[in-house]
Amino acid sequence: MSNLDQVFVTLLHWVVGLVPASLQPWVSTLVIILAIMTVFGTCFALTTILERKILGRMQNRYGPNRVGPCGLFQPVADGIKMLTKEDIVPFSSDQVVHFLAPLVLTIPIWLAFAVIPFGRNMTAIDLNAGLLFFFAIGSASELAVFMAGWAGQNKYSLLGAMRAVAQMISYEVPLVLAAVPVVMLAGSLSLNDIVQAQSGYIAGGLPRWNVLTPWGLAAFIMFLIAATAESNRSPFDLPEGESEIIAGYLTEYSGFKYALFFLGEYMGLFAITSLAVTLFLGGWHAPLPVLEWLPSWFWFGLKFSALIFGFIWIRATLPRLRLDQMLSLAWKFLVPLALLNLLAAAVWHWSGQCRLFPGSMAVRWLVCAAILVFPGIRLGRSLNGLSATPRQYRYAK
Amino acid sequence: MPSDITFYLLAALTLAGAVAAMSLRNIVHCVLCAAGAFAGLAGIYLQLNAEFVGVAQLLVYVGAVAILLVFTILLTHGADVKLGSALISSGWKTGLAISALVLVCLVVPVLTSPGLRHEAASGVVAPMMQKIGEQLMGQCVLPLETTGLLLTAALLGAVVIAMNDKTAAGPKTGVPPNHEAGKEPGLR
Amino acid sequence: MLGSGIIRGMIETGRNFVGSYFVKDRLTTVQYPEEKLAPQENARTIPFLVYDGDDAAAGLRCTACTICEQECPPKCIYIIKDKAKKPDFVGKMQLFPAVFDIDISVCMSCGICAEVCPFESIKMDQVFTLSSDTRFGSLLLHKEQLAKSNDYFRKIHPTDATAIDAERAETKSKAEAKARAAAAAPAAPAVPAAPTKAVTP
Amino acid sequence: MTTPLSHYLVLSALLFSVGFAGAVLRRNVILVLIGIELMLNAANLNFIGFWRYGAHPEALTGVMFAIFSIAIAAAEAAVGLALVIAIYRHRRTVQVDQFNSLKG
Repeated sequence: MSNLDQVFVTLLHWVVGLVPASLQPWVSTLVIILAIMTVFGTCFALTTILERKILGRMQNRYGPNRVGPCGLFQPVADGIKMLTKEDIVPFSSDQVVHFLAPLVLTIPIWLAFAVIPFGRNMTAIDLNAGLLFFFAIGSASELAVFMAGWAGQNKYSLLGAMRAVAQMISYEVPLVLAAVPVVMLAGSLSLNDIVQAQSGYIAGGLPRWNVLTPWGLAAFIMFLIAATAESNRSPFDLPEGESEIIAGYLTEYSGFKYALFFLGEYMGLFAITSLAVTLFLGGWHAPLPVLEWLPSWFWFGLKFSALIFGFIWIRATLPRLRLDQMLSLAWKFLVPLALLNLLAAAVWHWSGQCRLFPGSMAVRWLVCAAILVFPGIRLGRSLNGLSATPRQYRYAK
Repeated sequence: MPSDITFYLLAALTLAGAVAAMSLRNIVHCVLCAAGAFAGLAGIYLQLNAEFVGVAQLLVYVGAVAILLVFTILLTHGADVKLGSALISSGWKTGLAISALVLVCLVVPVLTSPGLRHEAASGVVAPMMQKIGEQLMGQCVLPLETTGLLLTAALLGAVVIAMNDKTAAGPKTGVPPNHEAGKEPGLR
Repeated sequence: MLGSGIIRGMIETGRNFVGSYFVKDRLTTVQYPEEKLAPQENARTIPFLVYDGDDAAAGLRCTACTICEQECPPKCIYIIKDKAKKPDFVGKMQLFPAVFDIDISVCMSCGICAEVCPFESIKMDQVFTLSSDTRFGSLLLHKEQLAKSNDYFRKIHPTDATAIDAERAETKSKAEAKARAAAAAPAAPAVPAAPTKAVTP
Repeated sequence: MTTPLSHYLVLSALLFSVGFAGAVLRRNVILVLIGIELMLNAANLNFIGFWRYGAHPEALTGVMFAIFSIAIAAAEAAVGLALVIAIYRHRRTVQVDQFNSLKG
């Protein structure tokens, strides 16, 4: 069964084999780039349609089913529409920044896929500072969002850009802090080592994934909240809050540039989801030893699509947060809990070594969980308290 | 050979970004070119196998400092620069002479001194994340803690300085400034 | 408890999602071009002319009395009387319109013309797919396009149609009875008086 | 890796002088700060250059220096820009020439 698992790797070696030795490094990187782009390109097309259909089904309606069999050609129709729409550049905007913004947003996000392990030895580049590289690339998109908002020279887009940048900065802190305990326990920043640390099974049954440890579960939930905020989705889509400020920083864009922003947003979501799978759900490891025969990239795909469905599910349920609620959630709830999580992970790691008495596994679980749950509820209650104070309205003097 | 081309490419990108950052009229373009220069520099670090520094540079400069500069521009309305104002301060000739002098006295020793000519870089360094971690926590733990302290102090200081001191001068300081060119608003 | 509201919301949407695949009556959307909802009986869009029998020209009930033309608020009806006359359903000689145009782009479907018409000839139709390619030409409907048979009328407005038909049948029978009586009476005193001219009710 | 060390040093010298010229010549205080950032980056480039071409790269001193200098440069930028905002609030201008009166 291992040849099915390594089918892509053997394919790559076969293709690289065809080329003379001098060109081989170039061709192999080219093939990898091509593979990532086609896979995530089709994934992007599929997710746009699946998102609308799932949202529809959750609101007791069908979702697009006109173009193609039950709507599967809808992304083709959307694509053609986006490409043929006139690309309006407002007169007063400075053309250079207006043109560069979508590029500066989408190109770094494609780079982020270079470090993610999609399957057993299926990682494009195994940087030993892979996780840090991923966050550095993620932070470059804030500048692009500002450029987009600034280029339009209109108040709404600048306001939207300000909100987006404030949101992305304040949610990058909990995102990174949630990933720190994983690095602490795995002992390395390289994503391959992190996935390796999560291999193996406890007592033949439970996989050794990070999400099954108390600090891992808390970090996973915080990571998902910060990920939805980082990719400007669902309850945190303040930057393009349609009802309030038209389309935020996307107001001045149409046609192909708008499609690029759309692509950038979804690729950001895919990158963050694949990172969440690698850090917390054991990358490409099978959940049970008996299921080992399925190929590793299949498990990665399964967990990936489960998380994407979760994001869409959250989007179908939760209303949009107010700006102050969103920021106070980040700074007053997520950051302190993430710091506390470091402590819980340390206690978990330390208590792992000493086997004091037989039932120590359960006690260890409870102790770490207790460190997180009680302060969490306490903080949560203070969070609700925040919104309980009546809003004061300052009328124009 | 390919590493030469990438080096020259990245060097050209960085220099072009730096020169543009210093010479453009529109400030927002300056900051974006500066961010381009920082990114080019991060590329050079990565090319020099200093992964951690390259990625840290990318994270800190392109991710944070550029956004900080842009926020300052917007808060100080520097963007709508009055067209009449001169780009360069009056005594620019002496300034330019001094900077040329600085350039010369930096480049001459580099080109003449024999010691700096060795071609081959010393062997490929092993993955050094663990070594950096050990050094940070081992030999340089004191600088690490003081930097942490300094960063928190800088954080609080920056917030206190930039905070809109409503209490001191009453709410009216929050009134947006007027834009007439040249009219000196009353000093408060 | 923290986050319980979120969980309850997620369960609700989850139930919708799962239910939409199994419970058929959850999804109430009507796929329009394929499935059509039957319009309500008193729905109305634009007026049409009713004719009896199967020949539109002969059976047209409209007698060109132009009351509807005067009553129409946006003035979108345009009638020209014809010189000749034709017998109506009772056999009485009535005028009829040579030209009867309605500009449906102006008509606001108020239904006043249908209310004021004394001869039950103009009624409100329920067809709404009226779009056309030319802006002026095809939105001005002429007499031929407006005329529709009485059984179409009976199909779309069953209650009104049956009431009107009953009433017309009754007047028709009364008129025939009178006509028969008139025909019989002149037979009896036909001898003494000169023949009277045609009876006008 | 055939590019000699001197190329890196020339590049950092150029960067340093461009930053210096900008800081000295430009009137807008934000550009002075950008000039200072460029100078700091030029210095970092020297550190990494010498570390990479130095006798024993496993000592990692150059890298340590560069890391700490990046952190401190970020803190310095933050405080500098906070000062700019504070000055702007009182002077309503960011032109360096007009910061001449030492009055409070």
